[in-house]
Amino acid sequence: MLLQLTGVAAGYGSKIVISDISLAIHPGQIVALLGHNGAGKTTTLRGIMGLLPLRAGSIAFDGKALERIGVADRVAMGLRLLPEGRGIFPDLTVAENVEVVAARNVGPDATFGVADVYKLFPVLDERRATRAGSMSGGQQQMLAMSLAILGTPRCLLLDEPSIGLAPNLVERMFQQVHQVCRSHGMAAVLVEQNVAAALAIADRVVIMNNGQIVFDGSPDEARASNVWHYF
Amino acid sequence: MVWLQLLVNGLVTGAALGVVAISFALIYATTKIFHVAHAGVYTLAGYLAWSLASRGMPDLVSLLVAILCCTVVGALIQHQLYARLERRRATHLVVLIASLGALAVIQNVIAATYSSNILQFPVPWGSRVETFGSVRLTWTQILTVVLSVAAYAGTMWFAHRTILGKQIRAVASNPFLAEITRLRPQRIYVIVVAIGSAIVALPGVLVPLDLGLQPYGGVTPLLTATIAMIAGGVGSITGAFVLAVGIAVLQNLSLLVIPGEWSIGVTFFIFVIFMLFRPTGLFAKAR
Amino acid sequence: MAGPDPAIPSRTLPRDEGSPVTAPYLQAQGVEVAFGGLRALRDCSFTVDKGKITCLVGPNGAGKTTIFNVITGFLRPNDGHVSFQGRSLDGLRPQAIVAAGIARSFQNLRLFVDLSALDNVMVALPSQAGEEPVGALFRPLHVARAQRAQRERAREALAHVGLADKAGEYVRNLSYGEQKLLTIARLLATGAELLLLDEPASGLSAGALDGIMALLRRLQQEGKTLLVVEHNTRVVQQIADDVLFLHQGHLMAQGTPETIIADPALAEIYFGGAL
Amino acid sequence: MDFLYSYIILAEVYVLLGLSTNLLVGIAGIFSVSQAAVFGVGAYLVAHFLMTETLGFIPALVVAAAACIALNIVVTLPSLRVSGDYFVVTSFGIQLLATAVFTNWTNATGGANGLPGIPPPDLFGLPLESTGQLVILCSVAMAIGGLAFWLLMRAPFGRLLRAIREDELAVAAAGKNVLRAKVSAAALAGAFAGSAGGFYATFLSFVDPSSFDLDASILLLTMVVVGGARTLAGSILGPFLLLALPQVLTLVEIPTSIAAAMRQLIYGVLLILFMLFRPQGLAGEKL
Amino acid sequence: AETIRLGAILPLTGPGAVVGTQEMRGIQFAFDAVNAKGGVQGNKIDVVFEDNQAKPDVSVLSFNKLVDLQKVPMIFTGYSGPSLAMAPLATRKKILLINAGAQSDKLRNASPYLVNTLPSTGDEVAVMSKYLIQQGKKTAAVLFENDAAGIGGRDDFLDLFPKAGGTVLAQEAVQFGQTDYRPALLKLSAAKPDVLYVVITAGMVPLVQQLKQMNAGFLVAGTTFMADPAAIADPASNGIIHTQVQIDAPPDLSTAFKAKYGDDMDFFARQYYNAAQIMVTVIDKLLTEKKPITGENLHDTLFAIRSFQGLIPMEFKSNTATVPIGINKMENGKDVTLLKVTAE
Ligand SMILES: Nc1ncnc2c1ncn2[C@@H]1O[C@H](COP(=O)(O)OP(=O)(O)OP(=O)(O)O)[C@@H](O)[C@H]1O
Ligand SMILES: Nc1ncnc2c1ncn2[C@@H]1O[C@H](COP(=O)(O)OP(=O)(O)OP(=O)(O)O)[C@@H](O)[C@H]1O
Ligand SMILES: [Mg+2]
Ligand SMILES: [Mg+2]
Repeated sequence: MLLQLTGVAAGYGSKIVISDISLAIHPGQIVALLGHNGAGKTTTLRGIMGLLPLRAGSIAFDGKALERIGVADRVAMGLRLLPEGRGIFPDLTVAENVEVVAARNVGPDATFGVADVYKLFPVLDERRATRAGSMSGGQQQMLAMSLAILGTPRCLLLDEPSIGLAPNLVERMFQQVHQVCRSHGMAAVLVEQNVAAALAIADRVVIMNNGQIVFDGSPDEARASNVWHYF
Repeated sequence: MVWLQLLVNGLVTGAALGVVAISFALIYATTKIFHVAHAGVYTLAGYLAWSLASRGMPDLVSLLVAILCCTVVGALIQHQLYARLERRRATHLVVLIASLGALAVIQNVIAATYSSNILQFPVPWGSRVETFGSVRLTWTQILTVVLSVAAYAGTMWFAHRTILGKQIRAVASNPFLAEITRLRPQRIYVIVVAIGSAIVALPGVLVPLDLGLQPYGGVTPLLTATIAMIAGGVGSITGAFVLAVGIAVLQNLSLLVIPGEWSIGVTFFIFVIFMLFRPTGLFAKAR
Repeated sequence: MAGPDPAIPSRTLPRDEGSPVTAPYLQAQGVEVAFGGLRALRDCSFTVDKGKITCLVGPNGAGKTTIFNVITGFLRPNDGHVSFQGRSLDGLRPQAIVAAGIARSFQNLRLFVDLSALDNVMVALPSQAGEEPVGALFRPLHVARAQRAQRERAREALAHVGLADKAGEYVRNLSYGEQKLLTIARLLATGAELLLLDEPASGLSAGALDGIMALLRRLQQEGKTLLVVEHNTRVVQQIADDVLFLHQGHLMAQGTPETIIADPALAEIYFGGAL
Repeated sequence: MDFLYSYIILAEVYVLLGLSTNLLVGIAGIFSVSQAAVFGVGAYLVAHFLMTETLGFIPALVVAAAACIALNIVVTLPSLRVSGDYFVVTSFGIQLLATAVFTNWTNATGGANGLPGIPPPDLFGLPLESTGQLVILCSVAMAIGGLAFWLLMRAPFGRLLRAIREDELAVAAAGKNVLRAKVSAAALAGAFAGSAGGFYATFLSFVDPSSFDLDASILLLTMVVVGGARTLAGSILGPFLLLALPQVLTLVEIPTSIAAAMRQLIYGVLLILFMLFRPQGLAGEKL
Repeated sequence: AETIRLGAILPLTGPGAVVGTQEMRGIQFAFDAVNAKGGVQGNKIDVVFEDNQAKPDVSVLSFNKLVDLQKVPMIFTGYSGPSLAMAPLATRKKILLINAGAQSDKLRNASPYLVNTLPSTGDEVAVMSKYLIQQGKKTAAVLFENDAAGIGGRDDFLDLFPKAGGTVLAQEAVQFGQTDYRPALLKLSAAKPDVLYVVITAGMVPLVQQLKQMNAGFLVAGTTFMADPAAIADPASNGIIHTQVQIDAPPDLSTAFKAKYGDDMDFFARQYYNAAQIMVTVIDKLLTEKKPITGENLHDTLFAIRSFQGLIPMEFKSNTATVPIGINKMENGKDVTLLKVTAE
């Protein structure tokens, strides 16, 4: 068991947004975390990363309880988040973006290194010297994805990675995630609204509604089920 | 040939001011904090060096110890004050006011310890004069230029060539992402304020060596440096340095055409006009 | 059913209320935009017909957002012209363009995160009493009364996008999808007749998406014209009357969704191989 | 009694200034450090009219306010091109230029010596000599100012300014005239500051440049932030608190030779603690 | 016996604090001595100090506070702006103001209740102008501080030096507290004057050092402010002359002062010490006459006594004391008095 959430509740101020979230993720597994807008998906990922205090329950990573572990140390243990919307350093060039993140997160024997980024997204190679913030929305999202996957974390939390990407890239990117998971045993939690694309690579589907898990099963079970009215 | 001496004097003053500006620029661009307490650190450097020098310490040792102490004080301000404020989600305006409070504390600790009198360094070699053609410079002035330019070059190299420098700029650009990619923004902030404080200790000692120490004397240089930083384009070290030199030269040369009582007002008014034509500063990168 | 030939110059046509057919509703002609050495738009010409939903598609970095920026006055093109209902928009400031009847949303949202959702919408309502200090100071009762009516209108706009129950919430406390919906509500509040939406559907869950598509349809029926940037092919197929295909700053094709999708060359660019 | 009255009058004058600063800096986000300059122009103008007996108090106040509206619009115009931090440069320049004018235009301002002997205010020919009468006058002025501020903030105008503070481009995209709104805010701030100047001059019966320098601008910012930026109550509480603080501090027993520096030091510490434990200010919006 | 409470409103923080602190010590030192000996006829004297940061509005607040809450009959002030701001209040409330530091000419007639224990700048300038012309220095340039004291001195010099027969070739201002005089000095020396007249209140050491660096060929002359002990001690100050408002402290007094505060008893400390002594004399007389200690009585009694033998003999023919003014020259670390004049 790589990541285990047990009865987690979290929220903002006095408001509890997610509650009783229990979830177990094995190494190499891709879990699609789906749900309507405002269901609490982002909140769940924030809780896992330690960006939000838990109100109840516990999270364990690799068998270690995460309660007293700060964000940076969770990242060091192998958790990584692709955040919603602001996943790049806009004032640095593309190359500097990659370099800075690689310096702290790519070990000597890590697999997905600087060169792989430019292989995955050739357009970034062309734009190495461009200020990242001046690229188009989609190009920025490619860079954000690259930063998140640099150094192959053990568990990658992806918050709507396909936003702003043209269809060809969505597919390429998902395949890449899939491939890295398969070859390196990276686990991924994939929050997506592009349900079809997510189901295509997911091993498991978890569906949230109003802050609670209402479905947990295989993609096929999900397709056959009646949970879709929640969206 | 008055203009030549004025120009050279402007360059000397400007070089020292430029170092204040780059140190402030480094801090401001990264932390977004209007760190006015920096003026206190600047002043503190001079007084510390003075204390040691007047107790017979070698001049170089006094300078180095002053730099070291300022580094610590800077780090403490960030770690004990600004970081706490950030955790309480204070706005920039609030942090500015807290920084004003910190400035008041430092200045008045100095005033209470050393009195408000202008103090002079017991450094006889400093006022020795060298003549270059019609230009006359003291040793202190020469030293100021040399060390300031070195500090500028060093900072440039640090920010753009070292990985720590790039990490600092990354944190400045997106602190949230920095947090989740293990760049540890809070640690970087402490480092940055510490480095900035170390840098500012240099002019903090050199300028009083020439012009004397006053407990409330750090504010004017800091304000001028701040203006230089902004006019140069926030985030640009070269911009901050060049504009600081520009202000000082302009202030010196302006005396040739306008009376001194108007020179400060007019100099900065020229900057107002300048800002209207370059609204994002001289060296700012296109957004 | 291709659009009118963009080569026909019509910019010089005077605005003629009697025969609106003569001037294209929105027309871009030979628009050029360069960022340093990068040519983001090259000789880009197209028209948008009144009352239609036109989708602007193309790979990432094709220049779609740049076109929006040019039309709405956020960016001066290096060359070329844009006209709306026969009237040139060249050199107009953004607020003047909104006044002329064109409003836009932003790909990166640009909401006022420290205001409530309701206030975000209310800011965009046109010509309100008390927007000037004189009115605010000297006719307070009138302003208060007008505000009540405006608040209703804003709530309506929020209800349209399904955010009625989030009216009082600070925007920074909304989820991404909720914020996206709010940008649409704010856009509606401007009352403009030509709406430019930059990726309205991305990040929306299926239910919200259906709601938005229905909303766009209804807006069309109410007589609005829409120009939509969208990567979601399903959305494009369902709502677009007309599709503009942009690639590397070139307008590659204009046509119905079917013809565009059927074009193998375009499909290769959009769905297929490398960039 | 006079002490209490003069404290109240002074605080009320600063409340008007606080409202002005709050509107410009807190609400509209135009970071101006030249508010004191506008305040000074109002004060000198009213002083001029009363001393030359060209106008009565109320007409003089109106003319001064009108002049300050015009002035503040001109002063703030750069902020329409220059946004955010960059405006600090222009307003700083303007503040310095104003100080130079106040100090050096001796014929009009009395120069550095100031203008003594300004007559007390009058209401339609009736002079208000006693401090008690002045308190009433200033309280009425403050009440009018507060009411105006409140009306503005609850109207769409207030919302527009808040939105402008967050994202000017998005406001323009919503079809609003950013320029006009900013100019209006500047005009209102000018009216508040200018009339505050009139009350100040007639109450003190003396004006000199030191009341209108950069320090005064910064004190205003501090008052607004300590009171609670962006709120009406904050602009009222801040001045009353910060003017009382030094008076209270004199009650603390400290050996005289360092007493003053110690008091300033305590002031600094209090400022820091206050910001740490109540970053939103006395009456601020919850953060 | 009771405690007699007096007030003092001085700049104790901010840039003016250098002077203000010395002034405060002068007062404190004088009254401490009196109180140690049992006070004036058994009555202790207590002084309440207020910090006005040299600002007029704060001064008015402090004035009202001292008068209303502490009921003080007299207040020591310094700095012309604050004194001028308080003058009308003093007239109205009949509170005696004693200024022993500021020299602006405007203070002479600001209020009948404002008494100056030192001559105004104009007096010093008149003495120096005459002396310079006698020495054959006919052309001058002026370096002045851009504040009340400096501008006042400049105006006096522009008026009086030509009257004495000289010509002013150039003038240049520096900001208060700013010690980089080089640009101004360069510009002034380009005018090639016989003498440079300096009206600056602080930062003398940098000034003399920068003058030396320029290696200028003119004579340097100044006011009482020139006599900064550190500047006198600096070899670079050799040959500088200045007027000196006479006020001497006996050696044992200076020693005791230094022992207590660690600083020399400078000009301002002596002035306020002296002013405090004057008050003691006046209060003593009032107590003897069994009159209440009010501002009005203090004022009347001061003029009734008229002549005081404090640190220097002093006579009040008007609100401003008549005191001898010396012309001093700095030589080898000493300040030597060349002659003494009494200005009219
Ligand atoms: N301010 C800018 N400075 C420099 N280059 C820019 C700027 N804005 C856009 N570009 C470049 O122009 C090109 C077109 O950008 P644009 O944002 O219009 O693309 P887009 O079609 O909207 O793409 P996406 O679907 O990814 O949002 C891109 O290559 C981008 O990097
Ligand atoms: N900072 C915050 N403060 C208060 N409430 C918040 C905050 N962030 C999110 N919420 C609320 O919590 C709920 C869940 O938000 P969350 O961002 O987790 O949703 P989500 O599932 O990621 O939705 P989306 O698909 O729209 O991104 C929403 O109703 C949202 O309004
Ligand atoms: Mg989300
Ligand atoms: Mg785009």
